[in-house]
Amino acid sequence: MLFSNRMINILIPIISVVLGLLSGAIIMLVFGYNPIEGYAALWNGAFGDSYFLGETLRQVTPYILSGLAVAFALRTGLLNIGVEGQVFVGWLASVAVGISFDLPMIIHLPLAILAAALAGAFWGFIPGILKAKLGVHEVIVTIMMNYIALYISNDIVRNVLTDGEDRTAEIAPSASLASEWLASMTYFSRLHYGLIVALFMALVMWFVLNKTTRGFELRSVGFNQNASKYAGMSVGKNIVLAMVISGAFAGLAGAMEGLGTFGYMNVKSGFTNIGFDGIAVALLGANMALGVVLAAFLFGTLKIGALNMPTEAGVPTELVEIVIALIIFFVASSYIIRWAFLRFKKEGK
Amino acid sequence: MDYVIEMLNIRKEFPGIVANDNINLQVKKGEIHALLGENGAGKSTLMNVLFGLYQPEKGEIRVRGEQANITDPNIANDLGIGMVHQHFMLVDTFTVTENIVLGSEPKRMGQVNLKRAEKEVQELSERYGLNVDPRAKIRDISVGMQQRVEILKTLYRGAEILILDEPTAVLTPQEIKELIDIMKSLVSEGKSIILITHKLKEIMEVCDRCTVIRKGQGIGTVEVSETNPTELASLMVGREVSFSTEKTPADPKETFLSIKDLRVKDVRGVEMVKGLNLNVRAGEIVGIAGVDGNGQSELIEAITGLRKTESGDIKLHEKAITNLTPRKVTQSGISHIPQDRHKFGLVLDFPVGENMVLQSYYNEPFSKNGVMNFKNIYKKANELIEEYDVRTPDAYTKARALSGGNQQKAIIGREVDRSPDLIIAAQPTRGLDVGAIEFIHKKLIEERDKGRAVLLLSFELEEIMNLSDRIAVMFDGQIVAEVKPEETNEQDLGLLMAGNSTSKAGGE
Amino acid sequence: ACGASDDDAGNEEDSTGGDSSENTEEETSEENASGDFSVAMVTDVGGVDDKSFNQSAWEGLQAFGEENGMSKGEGYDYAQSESDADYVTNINRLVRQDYNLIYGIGYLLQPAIEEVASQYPDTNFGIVDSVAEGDNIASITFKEHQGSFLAGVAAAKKTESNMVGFVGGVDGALINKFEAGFVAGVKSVNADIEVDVQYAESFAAADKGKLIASNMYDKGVDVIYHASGATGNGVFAQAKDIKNNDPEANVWVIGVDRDQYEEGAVGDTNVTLTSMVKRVDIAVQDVATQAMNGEFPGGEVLEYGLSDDGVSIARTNEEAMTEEIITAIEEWKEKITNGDVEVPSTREDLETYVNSL
Amino acid sequence: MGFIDIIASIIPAAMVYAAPLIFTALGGVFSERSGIINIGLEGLMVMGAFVGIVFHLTFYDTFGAATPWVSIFVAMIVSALFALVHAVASITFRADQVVSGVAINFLALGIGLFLTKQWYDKGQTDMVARPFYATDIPLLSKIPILGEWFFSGWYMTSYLAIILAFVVWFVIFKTPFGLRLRSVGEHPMAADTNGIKVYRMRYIAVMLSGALGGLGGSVYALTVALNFSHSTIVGQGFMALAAVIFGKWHPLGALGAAIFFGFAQSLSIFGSGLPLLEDVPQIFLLIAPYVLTILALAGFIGRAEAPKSLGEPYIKGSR
Ligand SMILES: Nc1ncnc2c1ncn2[C@@H]1O[C@H](COP(=O)(O)OP(=O)(O)OP(=O)(O)O)[C@@H](O)[C@H]1O
Ligand SMILES: Nc1ncnc2c1ncn2[C@@H]1O[C@H](COP(=O)(O)OP(=O)(O)OP(=O)(O)O)[C@@H](O)[C@H]1O
Ligand SMILES: [Mg+2]
Ligand SMILES: [Mg+2]
Repeated sequence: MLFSNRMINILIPIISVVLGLLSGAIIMLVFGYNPIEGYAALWNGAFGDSYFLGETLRQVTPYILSGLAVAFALRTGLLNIGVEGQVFVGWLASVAVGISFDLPMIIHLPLAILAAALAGAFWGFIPGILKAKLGVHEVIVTIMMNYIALYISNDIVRNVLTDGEDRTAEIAPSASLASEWLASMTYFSRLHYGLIVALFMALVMWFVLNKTTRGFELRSVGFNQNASKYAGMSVGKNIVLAMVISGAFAGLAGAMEGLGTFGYMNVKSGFTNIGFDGIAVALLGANMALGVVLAAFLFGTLKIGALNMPTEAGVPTELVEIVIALIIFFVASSYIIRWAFLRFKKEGK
Repeated sequence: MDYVIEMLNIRKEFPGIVANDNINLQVKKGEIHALLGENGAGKSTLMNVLFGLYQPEKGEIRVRGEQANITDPNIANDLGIGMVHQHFMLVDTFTVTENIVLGSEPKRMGQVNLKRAEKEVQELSERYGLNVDPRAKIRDISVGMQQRVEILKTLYRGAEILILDEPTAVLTPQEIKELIDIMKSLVSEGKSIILITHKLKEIMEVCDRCTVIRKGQGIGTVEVSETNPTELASLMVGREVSFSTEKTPADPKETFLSIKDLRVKDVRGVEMVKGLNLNVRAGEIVGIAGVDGNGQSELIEAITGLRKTESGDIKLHEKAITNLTPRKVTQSGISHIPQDRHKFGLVLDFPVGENMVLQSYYNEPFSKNGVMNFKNIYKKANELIEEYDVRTPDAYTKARALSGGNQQKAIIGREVDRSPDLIIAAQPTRGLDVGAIEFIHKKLIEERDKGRAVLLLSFELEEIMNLSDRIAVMFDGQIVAEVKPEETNEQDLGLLMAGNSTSKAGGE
Repeated sequence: ACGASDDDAGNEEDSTGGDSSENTEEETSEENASGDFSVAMVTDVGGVDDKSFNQSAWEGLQAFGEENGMSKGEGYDYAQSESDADYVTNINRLVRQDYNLIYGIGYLLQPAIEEVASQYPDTNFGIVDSVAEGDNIASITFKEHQGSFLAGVAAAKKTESNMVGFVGGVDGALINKFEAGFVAGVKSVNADIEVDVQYAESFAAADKGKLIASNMYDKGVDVIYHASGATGNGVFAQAKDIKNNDPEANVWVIGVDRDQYEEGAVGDTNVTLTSMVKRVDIAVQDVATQAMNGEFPGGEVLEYGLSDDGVSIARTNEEAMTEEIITAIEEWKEKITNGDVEVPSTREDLETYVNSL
Repeated sequence: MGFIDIIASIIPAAMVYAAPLIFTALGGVFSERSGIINIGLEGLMVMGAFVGIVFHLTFYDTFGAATPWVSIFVAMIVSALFALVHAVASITFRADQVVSGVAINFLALGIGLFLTKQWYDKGQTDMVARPFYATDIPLLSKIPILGEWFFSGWYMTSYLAIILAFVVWFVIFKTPFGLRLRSVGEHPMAADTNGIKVYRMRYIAVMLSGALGGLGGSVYALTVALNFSHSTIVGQGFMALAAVIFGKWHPLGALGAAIFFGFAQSLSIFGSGLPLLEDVPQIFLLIAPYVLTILALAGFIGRAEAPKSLGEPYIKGSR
């Protein structure tokens, strides 16, 4: 057989990316830019030297986690639009622990990370329990929780963690994910150990969902609540758990920013978009752990690379937004690509 | 020739399968024409071709002698062809009238003229004795009533040729009788009917001719008056089929399940089970006979822990299992073959193999310390697939891709294999062909003979009569009578099921 | 983003990464005679066309380039940030492209500038609207409280209801500076005037800006000073609505950062009373010139205020800015520049100031 | 300020906030009633805002005082066409509807800002010279109390939003089109066997949601924001989606939900002036609209039943 099903499944995202980039090139041509220059600038901006590679990986880190958060909930049939808010509270919690204690690193850092996960988990617990107990649609609740997180975080930064300042103190070095070693390897990029945390969490998600009985239940509830109930699983418990775990992943994404990239939390005038981008990352990664990692990598590359496009090639960064959107469309419309393959296969015979 | 419908040399392919291969079907005006074949033989496909839902790869369709190119259900409608589908095509949240007029609504000033529509539906319903309430919501009416709505839909559109795809599979005996009357009144008005059914008795009773297809191929057409059920069955399956399942008399032992004074409410809060008492003993099959909607579903859901009870006791082996969680109920030794296999029985998007351990995944050897052991799971699955003859490419195939009969066999395999003390089988053979039914009946009897208790719920009297050692008649939330199958007949049972308990109360 | 600035009081404690005191004092611009001097800036998420300080800074760079025969990409350039996380990346990119002087525009970039500056002691940096520690950093700040004070004077002179309003973006030290100056100005003219202060908690919520303005005008406020970026669009929208419906209505908006006269046009009239203009362009051009000439003010905190025209009050709306108002403004400006009046820049100072009136 | 006066200022303000949400939510109702999830409402609003502003800036000289009306009309048309992308992907190409909607959000912002840079050479447009203005309705505004509440300081577009909600209600629940639309969302195969063109209905519904989302976005832009930039539409589309669900997929429900949001939002601002609320810390007022929504859902709105086949692509001839 020319193309096995498995092959097609692997090819589809690749083809989608190629088609998305091609469309981007056409748009550049239409508007009088040189696509080769444009993409060269993108490439240089993302991988041009080890500094930019470091920055790209740094950007990938929270994307992996916010992508996992969305994906984990979706696998249980829940659309968690609240990752954004969960990132906020995670960030806040990690920084709060990071600045408030003086502990040896071996305790302090895990404690700060754990605090972020717990805060995110709590923020996921609320929509989860409302869904499980009262059937309230998780989409609305998570949307509302985003705003609540934004305003409460700002208020806490301003009135609890500081005395009316816009920014908290720097976290103690013992709570920091930042790494001299990684930074020095990459000309002071902000690449930090969080990447290891993120990759490990991807592994955790894969393991939990695919290898444990709990994951079996979560997936089962995601597909068919009635059958799950019939089979003796507690639907409500699994819904709450899914939201809690999803929120914990999102909280960790916040910790990556708080303990890794920034080292502080500041008053924000709007959303970070890490959570909203996570939706796209998850969907692009087909809600699977490995897929999410790859999609986060793609996203991080495009986002960081895009920053270089205006200075080096004069192309507006927004072009990359368009390219990302098109890639998502192509992946989503995989049916048509699959169909084209089958036609091709038939005629090839 | 006065054929109203001629389907000649029809071929219809699906990816990887030829569903119809060179099939011929000729229907005369004013006749009831049976279409007979095993599950998956291609009957529904053929009818969907006639109704314009599928386009055939080859073949010709003639309607009243004229060649027709039916590319769309609208064209079928215009040609006077109406179809009642195997799975009802009704919008749950709409009223009867809305469903009937959908797509060809009477209008007044841009609005749907519901008043007029309701009047028309009322008239039509009276004319054919269908007796439906035009304003009722579909989700509030019984399955039998829904079926009549489907028939009304075709009549409303002026259908002269009606296709009824397995209309009786979901009906109670009373409803079947009424449907047969309706069909007779329709043909007496000059309409023609194509009837798909697995029930040979019905064919013998109402049909004029019968076309048999087997594995996608036309076997031929016979005059019903010149044949008999045995011949039809062997034509269809290609071998001899035994009808009544052979079984030895039961040897009931100690009481396994005992229910006292049980009261259960349904979703809307209406009491459906009203002080019900019932015992099931080891080594016997107790059949619950009754018209749908008399609390059967609520009873079973209450026993299995899917629904809270209001009051009363359910005991298994003298131990109360009232209001335990489904998990606890399962662990206490009850298996449940659910009525709705798609809704409850299977996670259609899981592989067959994982469906096989839907309740036992957390036990060894399928998992240990919370970690799944897929090797053992698939080993078990393959054993069950083998033993229960589940036709699937492999255990990794999604359950969704299996035919209904095979999905059912998978469920039965899973439930029986858990070696329960009590098997609750709700409509275990609904919609299955005779071959599959035979297999399942045999399995249930085997389990009984091993000393297990079986509680059978079925709306098909024949199944109840054939399989049960004891029949409990359920009416209005109570067991109104208990009879032995050999001491009663379908007539009497029907009366009991209608709440007529003054007729001789058999049993005990 | 907004017309924001900052004096980050807690800065000393915060700057853990910034004390690169081992910094070599070499003059990095030693080689250039202007020949190969180059300068670039990193915007915050507002972009160079935010009609605010980013735009103003970019205009300064462009003017500087023109003066020295450079063109965009050759001699001067900018990099735009899409999120907070991009600041460091962008600054770094410019460092590696060998720009001699790199500006971070906006207080949000302060930690980023400090961080990169400590890593690259041979490059010069400028931070606008904030104070950063480092011998190779010039901190450019503005005395917005002084400008806001004059805006307060204008508002106090203009109000008929003796109620004026202040709409802030996100509550915090930087916008509080605007608030404190404004309130002080108002109270200095007439201590009985009520000042209604509200924050939208966003620089991008025009809808909230409109709700707040609507609330204020309904309560009788007739002059609103906004320091809230795009949220201010809603303030203008509400004022224009009222004015359009009733041309006699006494409603005014005071703009921020640049002259927002255009935004206030309603048919033939205009609701923009004046604007508190911040000349980031002058400052940026000034520091770049110093750097090019080998006089980079590294480690210094430059404060541009009323006296050097770093902040000022627009007079475009000649009809509204009556003789009387202008005179009052000039009087107070005089008092501030010669030190008679110390304009408060925090809420605490404001309290002391008001009590002392 | 007396009670009546406070109400008189809250009502129009709440409607300013609510009107764009009402339009967009009505679009969402159309789309979701036909079975297509529309998480791309945000993007459709962005597109509407962009087109509305750009058209207004470009053609003010041609259309004069009528420009805002022409602009929102053009924004409707363009956004309807833009929604075709979502329609093609999720109906014809059977894309996951959530995925496609998310892509719409990215795409709209990308296109809007990219073109703004191309055409205006900067990240945001100029302000429009003559947006919609709120007006007092002659005569009616003179009615005591009611006149002040309902006929002064409203935008015509706010009235339009309310009227449109009733029109949509009529269309969806009273006309043959509506009956068919709902049937397609509940049970597409049943609709198909009744001769209803499922795909066509869904295309129409998604394009209507585009048109209404575009209307919502352009009305927001031309009443509140007055220009277009990356910060013009920030979350309003998600609030509209929340209104759809909050309103249980019913046009009047969505209307009510959007007005509820408007009031909650106004209250959080006007509250500081109300005697009862003036001592409540600012943060509680800030989060009040969102907390109230959750409480309302949990307390008495509860479970909402979505159209049955929402999110499932219809594949002709499958079961
Ligand atoms: N949409 C479809 N896609 C793929 N295969 C199909 C489809 N519909 C039917 N088939 C195949 O065609 C065969 C005939 O199916 P059909 O539904 O016509 O059988 P049937 O005779 O109606 O069976 P039953 O008695 O169970 O209703 C099936 O075995 C199935 O494999
Ligand atoms: N989504 C699907 N993917 C793959 N195959 C499908 C799908 N849907 C249906 N089929 C095919 O269609 C058949 C299922 O049709 P159906 O359930 O009508 O079978 P059947 O033999 O008629 O059983 P039943 O007893 O339920 O009538 C299977 O044989 C399967 O191969
Ligand atoms: Mg079938
Ligand atoms: Mg069939």
